[in-house]
Amino acid sequence: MKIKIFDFARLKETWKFSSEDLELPDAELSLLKLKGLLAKRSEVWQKMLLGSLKVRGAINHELVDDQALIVDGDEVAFFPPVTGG
Amino acid sequence: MKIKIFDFARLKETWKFSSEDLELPDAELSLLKLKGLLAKRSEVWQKMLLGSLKVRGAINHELVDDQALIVDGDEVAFFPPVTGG
Amino acid sequence: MKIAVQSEDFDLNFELTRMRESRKDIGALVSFVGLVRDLNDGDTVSQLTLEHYPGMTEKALQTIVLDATSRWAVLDATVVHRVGSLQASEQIVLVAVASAHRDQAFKACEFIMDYLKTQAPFWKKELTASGERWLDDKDSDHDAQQRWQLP
Amino acid sequence: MKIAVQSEDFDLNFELTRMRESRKDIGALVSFVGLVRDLNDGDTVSQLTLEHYPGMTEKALQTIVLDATSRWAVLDATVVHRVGSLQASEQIVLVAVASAHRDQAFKACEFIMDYLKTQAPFWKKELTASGERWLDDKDSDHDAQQRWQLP
Repeated sequence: MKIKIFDFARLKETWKFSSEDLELPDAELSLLKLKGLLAKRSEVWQKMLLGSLKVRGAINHELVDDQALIVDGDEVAFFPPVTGG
Repeated sequence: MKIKIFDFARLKETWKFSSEDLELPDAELSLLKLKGLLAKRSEVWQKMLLGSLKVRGAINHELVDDQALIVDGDEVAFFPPVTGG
Repeated sequence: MKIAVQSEDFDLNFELTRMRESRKDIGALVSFVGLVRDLNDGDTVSQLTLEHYPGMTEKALQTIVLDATSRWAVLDATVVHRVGSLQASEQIVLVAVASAHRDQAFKACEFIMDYLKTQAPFWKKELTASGERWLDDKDSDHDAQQRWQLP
Repeated sequence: MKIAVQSEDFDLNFELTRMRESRKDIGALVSFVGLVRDLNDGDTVSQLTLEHYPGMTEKALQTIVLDATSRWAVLDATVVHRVGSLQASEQIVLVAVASAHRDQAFKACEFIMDYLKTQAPFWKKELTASGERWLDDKDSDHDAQQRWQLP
């Protein structure tokens, strides 16, 4: 499946990209599993995704939890807890 | 003692005056007793002061209850429950 | 702190700008504007007349605002209440509260409105197709005020 | 209902006038304006930068406003949130709610702010004398949101 990843705020600054196209062998994947895959890229990725930041995830513009399933064509986003207002 | 009486809203329209100077033999008087005195003036006064309207009283611009004491020089006001805002 | 009872209309932007002027510690501005509704108790209202008790009104409003200031971290507050004859959709009252934090500003603003409704000497008379009528006080307003009472 | 995410400043009077236009059933207008404070966590803030997630932000705000509308008698609501770089005392966010009655307008307005704080994808970065820092979310904001949850 092909998905698109977005990231914001601290993650974007640390990873130095704001969006990425990703092709994966799986037909579907939980958000938690995707985090695990990306965390393997480097220590920087691991620290941001699985560290103390409490990264939140969204699929197609909806906040979701770690069990949410990602399928082909989805837009996945990772970001720190929100601080607007 | 000499006091000044003000009235507002429904009371003012019914009694057809908005302020009155009053001279009383007493040195002090509770608000309830003053209501009783004024109620003797006529049926109209009695109905407004002791009827179902729940008249509120103020002495020198402070909301008070029936037990509050009126002394010489006081400004006493009678009015219906307030409905501003 | 500004308390005003006036027949002229007020300007919300003007009041808020004045409150913000020359200070940078305000994080939250909550404001309430009360308007004349064209419908009340099922009848069309063509005019609302507001009477008040000059002298006592300002004092009552000041007491209410000072109470709010003693209970929440209020940086500044403004209350403007109109009197006289108003038409449907005209502005009646403005309560604006400035604070560093939003919860304080929301609470203080709602508190001032709830107390104003039951403690400040204003009276409303409506003009409808069937004539003039003085408004009665509402149980819901007394309930709203009661819930702020400290144990 | 109006939802806007923009870098330009907003005008409260303009937004409220638009909401009041051509209707006379509004009795209460409650508005919240959030401002940049010059002091946060003990440090002087010279600039605040707001980032957001375009597309998701508007959707999240819309969901929050519709939730409020389903819980209270909201006649109209406006949310404007700025993004980009802001200086101390500049306006960040506006939430305005129109209702027939004040308690409904107060509740809906505070609800929208509390949910916006924890659910809408905005992030703040402060510039202080010691450099830039991303702000962390606050427990008090999560608590504020939690209290609205229905049993």
